Amino acid sequence: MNRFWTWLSRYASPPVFYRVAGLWRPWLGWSALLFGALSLYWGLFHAPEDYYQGNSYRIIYLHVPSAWMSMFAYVAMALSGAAALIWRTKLSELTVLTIAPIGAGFTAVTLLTGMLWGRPTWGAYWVWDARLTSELVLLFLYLGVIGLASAYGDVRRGARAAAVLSLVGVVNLPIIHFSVQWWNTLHQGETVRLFGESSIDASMAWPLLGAALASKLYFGWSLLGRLRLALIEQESEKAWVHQALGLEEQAHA
Amino acid sequence: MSSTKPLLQLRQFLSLRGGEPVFAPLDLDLHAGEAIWLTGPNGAGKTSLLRSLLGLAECEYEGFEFDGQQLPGAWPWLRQHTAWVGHEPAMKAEFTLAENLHFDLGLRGAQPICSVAAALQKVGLPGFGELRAGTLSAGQRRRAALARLALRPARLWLLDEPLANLDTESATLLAGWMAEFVAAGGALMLTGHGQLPAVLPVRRCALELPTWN
Amino acid sequence: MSSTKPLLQLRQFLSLRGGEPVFAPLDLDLHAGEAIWLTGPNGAGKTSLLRSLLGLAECEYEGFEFDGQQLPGAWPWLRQHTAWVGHEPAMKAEFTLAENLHFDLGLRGAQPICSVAAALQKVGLPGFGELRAGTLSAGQRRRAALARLALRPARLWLLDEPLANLDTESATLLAGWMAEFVAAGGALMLTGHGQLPAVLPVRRCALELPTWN
Amino acid sequence: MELSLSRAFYTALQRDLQLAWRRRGDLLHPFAFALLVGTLFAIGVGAEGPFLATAAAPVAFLAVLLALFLSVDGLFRPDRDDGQLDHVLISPVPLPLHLSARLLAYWLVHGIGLTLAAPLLALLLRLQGELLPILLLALGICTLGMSAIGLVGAALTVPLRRGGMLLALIVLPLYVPLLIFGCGAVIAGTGASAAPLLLAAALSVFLATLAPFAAAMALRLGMD
Amino acid sequence: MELSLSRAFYTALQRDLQLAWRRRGDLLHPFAFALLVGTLFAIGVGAEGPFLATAAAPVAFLAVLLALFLSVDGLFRPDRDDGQLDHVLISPVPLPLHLSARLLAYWLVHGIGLTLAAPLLALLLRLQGELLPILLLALGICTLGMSAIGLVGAALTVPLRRGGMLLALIVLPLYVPLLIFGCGAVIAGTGASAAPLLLAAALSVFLATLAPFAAAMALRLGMD
Ligand code: HEM
Ligand SMILES: Nc1ncnc2c1ncn2[C@@H]1O[C@H](COP(=O)(O)OP(=O)(O)OP(=O)(O)O)[C@@H](O)[C@H]1O
Ligand SMILES: Nc1ncnc2c1ncn2[C@@H]1O[C@H](COP(=O)(O)OP(=O)(O)OP(=O)(O)O)[C@@H](O)[C@H]1O
Ligand SMILES: [Mg+2]
Ligand SMILES: [Mg+2]
Repeated sequence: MNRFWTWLSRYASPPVFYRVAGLWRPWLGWSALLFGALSLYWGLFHAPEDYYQGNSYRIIYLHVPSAWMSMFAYVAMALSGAAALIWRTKLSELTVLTIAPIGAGFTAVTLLTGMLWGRPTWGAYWVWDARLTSELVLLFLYLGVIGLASAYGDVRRGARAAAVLSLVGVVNLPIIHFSVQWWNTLHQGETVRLFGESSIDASMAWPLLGAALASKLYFGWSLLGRLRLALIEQESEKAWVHQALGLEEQAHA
Repeated sequence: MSSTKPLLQLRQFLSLRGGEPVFAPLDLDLHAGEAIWLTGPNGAGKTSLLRSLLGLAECEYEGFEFDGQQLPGAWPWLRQHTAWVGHEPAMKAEFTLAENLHFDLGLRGAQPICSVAAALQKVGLPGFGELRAGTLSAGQRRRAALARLALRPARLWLLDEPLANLDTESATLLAGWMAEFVAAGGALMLTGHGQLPAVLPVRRCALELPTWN
Repeated sequence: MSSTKPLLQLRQFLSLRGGEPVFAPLDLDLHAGEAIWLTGPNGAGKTSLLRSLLGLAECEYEGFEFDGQQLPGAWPWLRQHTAWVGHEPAMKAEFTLAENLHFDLGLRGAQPICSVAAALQKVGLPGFGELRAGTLSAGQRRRAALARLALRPARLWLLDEPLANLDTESATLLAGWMAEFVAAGGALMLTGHGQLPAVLPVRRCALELPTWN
Repeated sequence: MELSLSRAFYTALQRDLQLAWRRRGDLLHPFAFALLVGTLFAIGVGAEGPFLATAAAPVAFLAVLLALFLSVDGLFRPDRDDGQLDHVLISPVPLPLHLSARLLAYWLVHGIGLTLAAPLLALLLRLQGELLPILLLALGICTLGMSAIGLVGAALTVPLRRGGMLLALIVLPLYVPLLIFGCGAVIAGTGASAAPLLLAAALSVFLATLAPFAAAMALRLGMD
Repeated sequence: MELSLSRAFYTALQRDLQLAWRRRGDLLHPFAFALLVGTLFAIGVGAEGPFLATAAAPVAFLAVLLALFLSVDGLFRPDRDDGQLDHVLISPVPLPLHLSARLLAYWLVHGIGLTLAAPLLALLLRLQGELLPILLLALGICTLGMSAIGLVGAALTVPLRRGGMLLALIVLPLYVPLLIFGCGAVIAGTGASAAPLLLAAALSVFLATLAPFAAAMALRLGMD
């Protein structure tokens, strides 16, 4: 346990993190691109047509991964929020701040693709169904976190305020997830399961899982990139930043 | 000065405002039975210093001890034994002075050590207890805020410009009271400009600008 | 004093707070080129007097003339030629000092008679123009509020404790500026406690308690 | 010392617009509030389609109206708290002139700003597409009148320490005629006569003309 | 010098209740606001009977919720402006304890106070009579949770100069689960299962337990 903590605190130190994140990022980026391209190609051109929905269902390969990510990102944000409040490391504070816009982006994509999908299947862009509504509320939660953080003049205090808010907002997640079970709604019930029987055909499921993996990788890529930028901005007066930037310039030259 | 351990000991103490230090690192010892008068031009950081001693503003330090205990761990201890009066009166305009003082104490979970009437007497507002705080003049309001010092025991008083807005007579009255407190073994740190009434002997401590400025 | 007509003439003047007079009826003549220092203990009604001269608080009087014209009819005339700085700084924390001063003047439909930089220089805040008003210390804020006096011509300055919270150096600086204004034929009425810097010669006027009190 | 009324007017306008711009982040919030009220209503009522459609226009109107109401208290209170209101009161500029600049700025920032939330609200509440232009027009017009009412209400309550809620009592009932005409116009739809809209416009302009004078009187009353 | 926690708790409670009593005139205003929102809605939608009846419970809920929201900003801002919050922050009493007294007082005054507006709202909106008890119960329960959310939201925004509207963005979305459960219970009616009400109660109690701690953290953050 002790070794774990020393390991963790080493990686949480800005210079080390900056360097390590710089090493990881290209791998995440390229594999996200690879998985994304493969599964989208498979999903859009090779997977069979849906019996009920025809081809419009293919938007699932965008919709479902981003829907999952919208919630995953929130959990990640709340966790780093908890870390920020407990250990007060600069890195976890900045993580809260950087996840929020990414998560908001995924949420917006979910809403948009869902609306585009809803038009042909339900006959309307928007219905007041529990899952849709709670996803909209999730967007508002993200916006609240972003707004609160930016309203504080000071980055670190803003981040900690955002951390408190993101923790309180966690109560909404179960409601989003279970809404389809608690209320009989228009929206699809649980279709994809990692364990047990899925009610989706394997030829449709594989590309979906691939896209989901790609979205996670993209998340990591984007997060690390933003974090590196934020760290540099925050620590611009520290020696390691000048060193790191100098080294990078040398490498490019 | 005295050879006993100081009540408050600062080494290379800095207050930060918006992340920037406002004065040059400060070394300071305050013993029981001693009064320090913080001076310095406007913006020197007197208010900031008092607030950061209480943990109400950011600070950095190499050493910061209260009553022999290290900060930040000793903040609860420091806060319990310190009474602070800042710029704002911290009174509700709707409540009478008596109610305000009563609640102020109760919110700290403490029992008064003298009656509210006696406390108001001390600051030269006898019989003002039933007046609403909102109808006082600038100087009366400040004196009412200082009355809370009488109601509970404290070992350190931190007072931000306690004599500003006061008429000469009440300034002398209050300075005399502070001198009594110090003589009885209390430690006092106050700020202000101009001159203090002679009844209150103090050691001056001038804040200086940070060096890189 | 002088045999010319006074700029401001009060006869049996009373300020009311909550319907009650706060001081004994006042007779007062203020000539151009003269400074009056209103004194009196806390709650004597100095702030109330200044506010009621401007029509911001209730008053009663037998005679009240400004520049030879009768009040209340002459209030617009009085307000146009009077500059007042009260307890509050009347500045928006979000705006810089320069913006605050600019708007303050523009809202009166007036043109500045000197640059904002020069005005800030006068109050000892050179180069503070681009700072947000919200980040100033108590004394800096008060000085910034006084800077508006430099920007437009006025025949009468009404200043409520202008030197409270100021450090000694700026108090002297500002008192000198006021003395210049008076020497150039301005009329000045200010309040305060303690002592004024010697550079500013004043006539004292003490407010007394109403008789029935 | 000359006194330029146009300068006073434009400075007041510029000051408020610049303040709004400086706090532009805050402008999103009434917007968000209106959207949230619409959303909360839809959530509460549930998913029944036809029902929402009937209620769409009134709910959108109501959401905008409440959001507008929330910003009314900010008209004079900050100025009073920092002492700037006193300086305005003793300025040689006629108070109604100053107040009409304030009203204009307020309407531009809050009234028009909130009107722009309407398309989103319409989408969320599934307003029929062809009604949207009428809704926008009606909101643009009615917010002017509501701003004028808000100006007077804020002036009346600013001397009170906690006037916020009393404001509701004063202002909201006065919104009612505008609400009736505005909603009426939208519900009546495209084909119907323009009478309700014209009435709302006439009322708004009337209110906007009188409000600065009434508010000036109210503010002078509050001096003490 | 002994430190009595119970004394600190009761003083905080007493202070808020006494302040509310001293300002009892103000308590009418959220009440009036809720009624006005109900009325405006009824006016906007028009008098069609059956339609109003379906919307009655959600609209009543929404009116109470908005009225409650309006008083949230008053939780800490006055204390901050007059410097009293600083004194609370440096008091030896554990902050969460103090805040739970404040929460309790707030709920008693505003939550329960507004719940009492419900019968009138029900009358205005023509709610079926047998649903009224459920509405009252649901409101009483949900306002506790909403007060808790408000406590945290107010604590987060009090250091900001103009937090009022940001507050909407923070607080209203968090109200949603309570709104859903509460409205759900009333719409489901008398015969239905008590599940939504129980869920609402569980959520409210959970929030009320945690909120003082979260709010304490938030307030400590704001110190500067
Ligand atoms: C704006 C409209 C929509 C929104 C906001 C939305 C939101 C969501 C969310 C949040 C999830 C993830 C739920 C979870 O894993 O707990 C999801 C999953 C899903 N959505 Fe949507 N959706 C929308 C429209 C649609 C439409 C129109 C369809 C197709 C008819 C659809 C089909 C699906 C499917 C199949 C899943 C995966 C279900 C699962 O495995 O749980 N969605 N959606
Ligand atoms: N909220 C704030 N944000 C940023 N800077 C601030 C803030 N408050 C004060 N400052 C800055 O900190 C410095 C010290 O201010 P402080 O109030 O401590 O001075 P002071 O010595 O008390 O002055 P005074 O004699 O005028 O009361 C000032 O230069 C001021 O500009
Ligand atoms: N808003 C008010 N309502 C009722 N009475 C008030 C109000 N403001 C002030 N008073 C009363 O009027 C009297 C005069 O107050 P004023 O502020 O004019 O005194 P002052 O001479 O300026 O005192 P200081 O030296 O303390 O500034 C005081 O006794 C005060 O109690
Ligand atoms: Mg100070
Ligand atoms: Mg005074």
